Amino acid sequence: MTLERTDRGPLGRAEMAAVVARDIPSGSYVNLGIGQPTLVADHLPEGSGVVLHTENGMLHMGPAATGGPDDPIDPDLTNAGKVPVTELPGASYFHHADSFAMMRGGHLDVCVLGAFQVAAGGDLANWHTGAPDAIPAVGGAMDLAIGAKQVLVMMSLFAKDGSPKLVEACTYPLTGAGCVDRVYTDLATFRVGTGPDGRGVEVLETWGTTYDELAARLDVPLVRA
Amino acid sequence: MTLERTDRGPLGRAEMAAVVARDIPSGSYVNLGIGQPTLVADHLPEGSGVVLHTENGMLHMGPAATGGPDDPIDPDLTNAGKVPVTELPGASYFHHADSFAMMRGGHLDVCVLGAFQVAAGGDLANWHTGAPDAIPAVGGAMDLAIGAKQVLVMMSLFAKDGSPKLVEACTYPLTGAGCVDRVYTDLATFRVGTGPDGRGVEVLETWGTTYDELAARLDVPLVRA
Amino acid sequence: MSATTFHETHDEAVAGVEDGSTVLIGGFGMAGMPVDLVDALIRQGASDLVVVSNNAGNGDTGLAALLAAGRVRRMVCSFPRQSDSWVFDGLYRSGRIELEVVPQGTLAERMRAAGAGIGAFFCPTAVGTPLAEGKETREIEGRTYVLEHPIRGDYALIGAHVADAMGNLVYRKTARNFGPVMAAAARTTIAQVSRVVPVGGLDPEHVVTPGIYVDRVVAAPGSGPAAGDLQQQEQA
Amino acid sequence: MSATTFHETHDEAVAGVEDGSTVLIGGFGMAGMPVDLVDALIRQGASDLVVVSNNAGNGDTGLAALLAAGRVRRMVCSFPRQSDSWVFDGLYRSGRIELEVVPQGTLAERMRAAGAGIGAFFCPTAVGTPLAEGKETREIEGRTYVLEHPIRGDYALIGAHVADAMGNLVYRKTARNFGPVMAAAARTTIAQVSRVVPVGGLDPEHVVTPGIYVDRVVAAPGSGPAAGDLQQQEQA
Repeated sequence: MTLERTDRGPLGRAEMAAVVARDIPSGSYVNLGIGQPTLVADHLPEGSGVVLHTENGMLHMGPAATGGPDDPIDPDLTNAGKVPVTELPGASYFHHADSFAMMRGGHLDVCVLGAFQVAAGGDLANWHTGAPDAIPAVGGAMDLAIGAKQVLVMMSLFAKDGSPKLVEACTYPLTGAGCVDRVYTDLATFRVGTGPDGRGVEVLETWGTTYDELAARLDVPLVRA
Repeated sequence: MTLERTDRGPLGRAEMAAVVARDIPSGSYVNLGIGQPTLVADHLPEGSGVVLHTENGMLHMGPAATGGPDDPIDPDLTNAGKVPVTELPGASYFHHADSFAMMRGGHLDVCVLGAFQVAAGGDLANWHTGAPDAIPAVGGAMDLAIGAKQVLVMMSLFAKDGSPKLVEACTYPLTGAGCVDRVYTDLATFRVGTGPDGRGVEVLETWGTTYDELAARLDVPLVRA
Repeated sequence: MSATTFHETHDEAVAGVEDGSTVLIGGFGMAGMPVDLVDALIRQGASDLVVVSNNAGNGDTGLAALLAAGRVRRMVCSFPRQSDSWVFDGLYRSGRIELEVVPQGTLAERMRAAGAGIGAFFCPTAVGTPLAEGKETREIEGRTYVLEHPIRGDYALIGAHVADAMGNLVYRKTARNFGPVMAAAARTTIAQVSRVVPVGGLDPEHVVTPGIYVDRVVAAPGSGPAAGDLQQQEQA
Repeated sequence: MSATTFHETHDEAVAGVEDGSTVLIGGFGMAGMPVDLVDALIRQGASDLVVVSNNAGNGDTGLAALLAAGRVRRMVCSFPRQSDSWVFDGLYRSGRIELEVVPQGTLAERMRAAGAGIGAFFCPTAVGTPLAEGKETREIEGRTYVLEHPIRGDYALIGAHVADAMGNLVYRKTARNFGPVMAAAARTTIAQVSRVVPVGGLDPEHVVTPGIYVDRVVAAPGSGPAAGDLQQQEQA
């Protein structure tokens, strides 16, 4: 049953990260994409046993390095965003072909990615705006999109110009087709790619709005969970 | 020019191994097949810098372990024939996919294999007699045959029934097509796959016989080197 | 979720293997062969198995005993015929087991492809030989290749040297062989190890099989999680 | 023959790179980037290069300086656009450099295929996206894959941590990244390292790139073959 939380406003960024963290099963192997998804790490409970993967060849990555005496900046130890990070006990290092074999081979339980658009059928667009003067840069986004067992997207539900980012069909170039499982936004959490045709969208919970209000603002085939 | 050594008889096994060893450039990375080719290791000169690869995941394999106090038998350290061996300083271990990537990827300079038959064009047959009741077993022979930069074969020139093993076309099932470079036998050393059609055989040197005697006994298009 | 579990007995570690499963069994000859796990699999009773392993058993123990017990429908390997492979030889000659012979490197690469999410690959090995018969070939930049498909395991049984409490593994010398490849190619990977050390007991630079690939670990009888001279353990 | 050679200077190590070569350059951002070798390559003067690297240069040094010097005809990478990639951005926008964008894992796997003798492989990444346009696709067991071909290098320039006198390499932490893959994918691999230790100075179990893949080694200025506390060197 769709949970409508109208006793509060939409989620802030940190709150969205906390909701995503809540839904990651303990003991999961997880990759957090560059940008907003990185915040999810701060909300994983102590003892969750979640192991973070970074595409540049490491399992059990720790928090960002602060540069303090116990926590020096090491230029040889960074995350996918090239930010200096730390190593947790039980970590391992491996080269790039092995790291992406791990991703492509379906061994990661969860990845969390940002998005420009997600389609009702689970298509993801997060690498290219399609603008003719934009320099294309994909990194590891396509590998993660098709590789992780569960692909979670974290984004604002509407763009700055008010247009919805959860759409019937992506207008931006795709990162992956039919790959997204859930979409976490400031206004609601959705399961995409549901129903007999795989193009339905379930509203799991709302924040500061109602199912009916969302249905009025979105042009996708919503159903209540 | 073909060297005809008629002042002596055919080569013995150890002598054949010594001739092969003579032709392996110093500093080469080399894989020696199971059986007779293993003997080549005993004839590599001190300081040759030749590094032996074993398909089961090691570079710089040392001689067979003797079981002495300084040289214990270690069941976790064997060669491709499952014989306990030793490790030389500067060795490295790797898993099977990496070991065969090294072979298939053309990184080994030389491999030495035994053979049932070699064809004038360089086809190799060394894994299966084609007998209907034989249990087929190929191991790493096909990978070596197509992978090493130079494939050397070491065999007697005639089978026990007197039939030549260097032939116009193999009658036994192939291990690899057009892959052999040189054939070292008790009676002569040959370069195969030469000439404009790639089906010529050069006689490089003979042992206890002459070029003309060989030409009379073999049904392949011989030429003098 | 995916966290590695640690087991007291080999029997517990192989619980649940279903009839008809594809089981990848590590080892090259006896080096790296998970003998105790195979013995436990015999006791567990699963049958109609497809077994993928480099060889087809030695002597009368381990994989040979599994074959002798009639549990294996089909053997996929590179080199079944050995001086002491009489169990397999007898089954094969009497038509009681199927055999797929795969070149050793192609066997390793097909499992590597399964673990790495590769759908198929063009391989130069075996072109023009009976082992490529019936397979699609293609010429690429002047060389002929044969199309090979992944080999996935329902289970992998492997032998390793030391595990830490995250399931990270290191191996010893040429006993490493198929272990890392099979661990990534199977849905459920079960490792028997000499010793389990606490988290932090293996240097992250030296881990060969990360714990993400390891589902169940069982230490040899009498060993178990223990601190101690880890450097020595890792290199012993 | 294939034995690794050791060089006093980075200039000596990059001697002979021909105009028009394909050069694989390691590193992920600055981690593992062989900056001194790239600087030497600029002095060496080879031009019309195809460069394969994850990024397209940062700031004004290293790869960015090579680009700024007009030596690169074509850039193959996964992520050219960074906050400090102004050199590449300028060249690209003014049409003075070609760009092939490859998903990061496909980039690594295409080089891995080159080193492993694989002719081509069916990859699930990028299916249905612009990066798969014009490429052959195939459905295998219900999933669609795109056919990808190897990327071979004439040269690889990589950064590693310690080499022994056989050319065996170990790396440090996430600076390992593309190094081992590129070393195997290039005809001539040139490694810059922090230190060279004698034969026997690296544990055979810990070698990441065997010397067979390493043609030339140069140590950072002031370092060179030396004994010492190898364990510490290896883990430093």
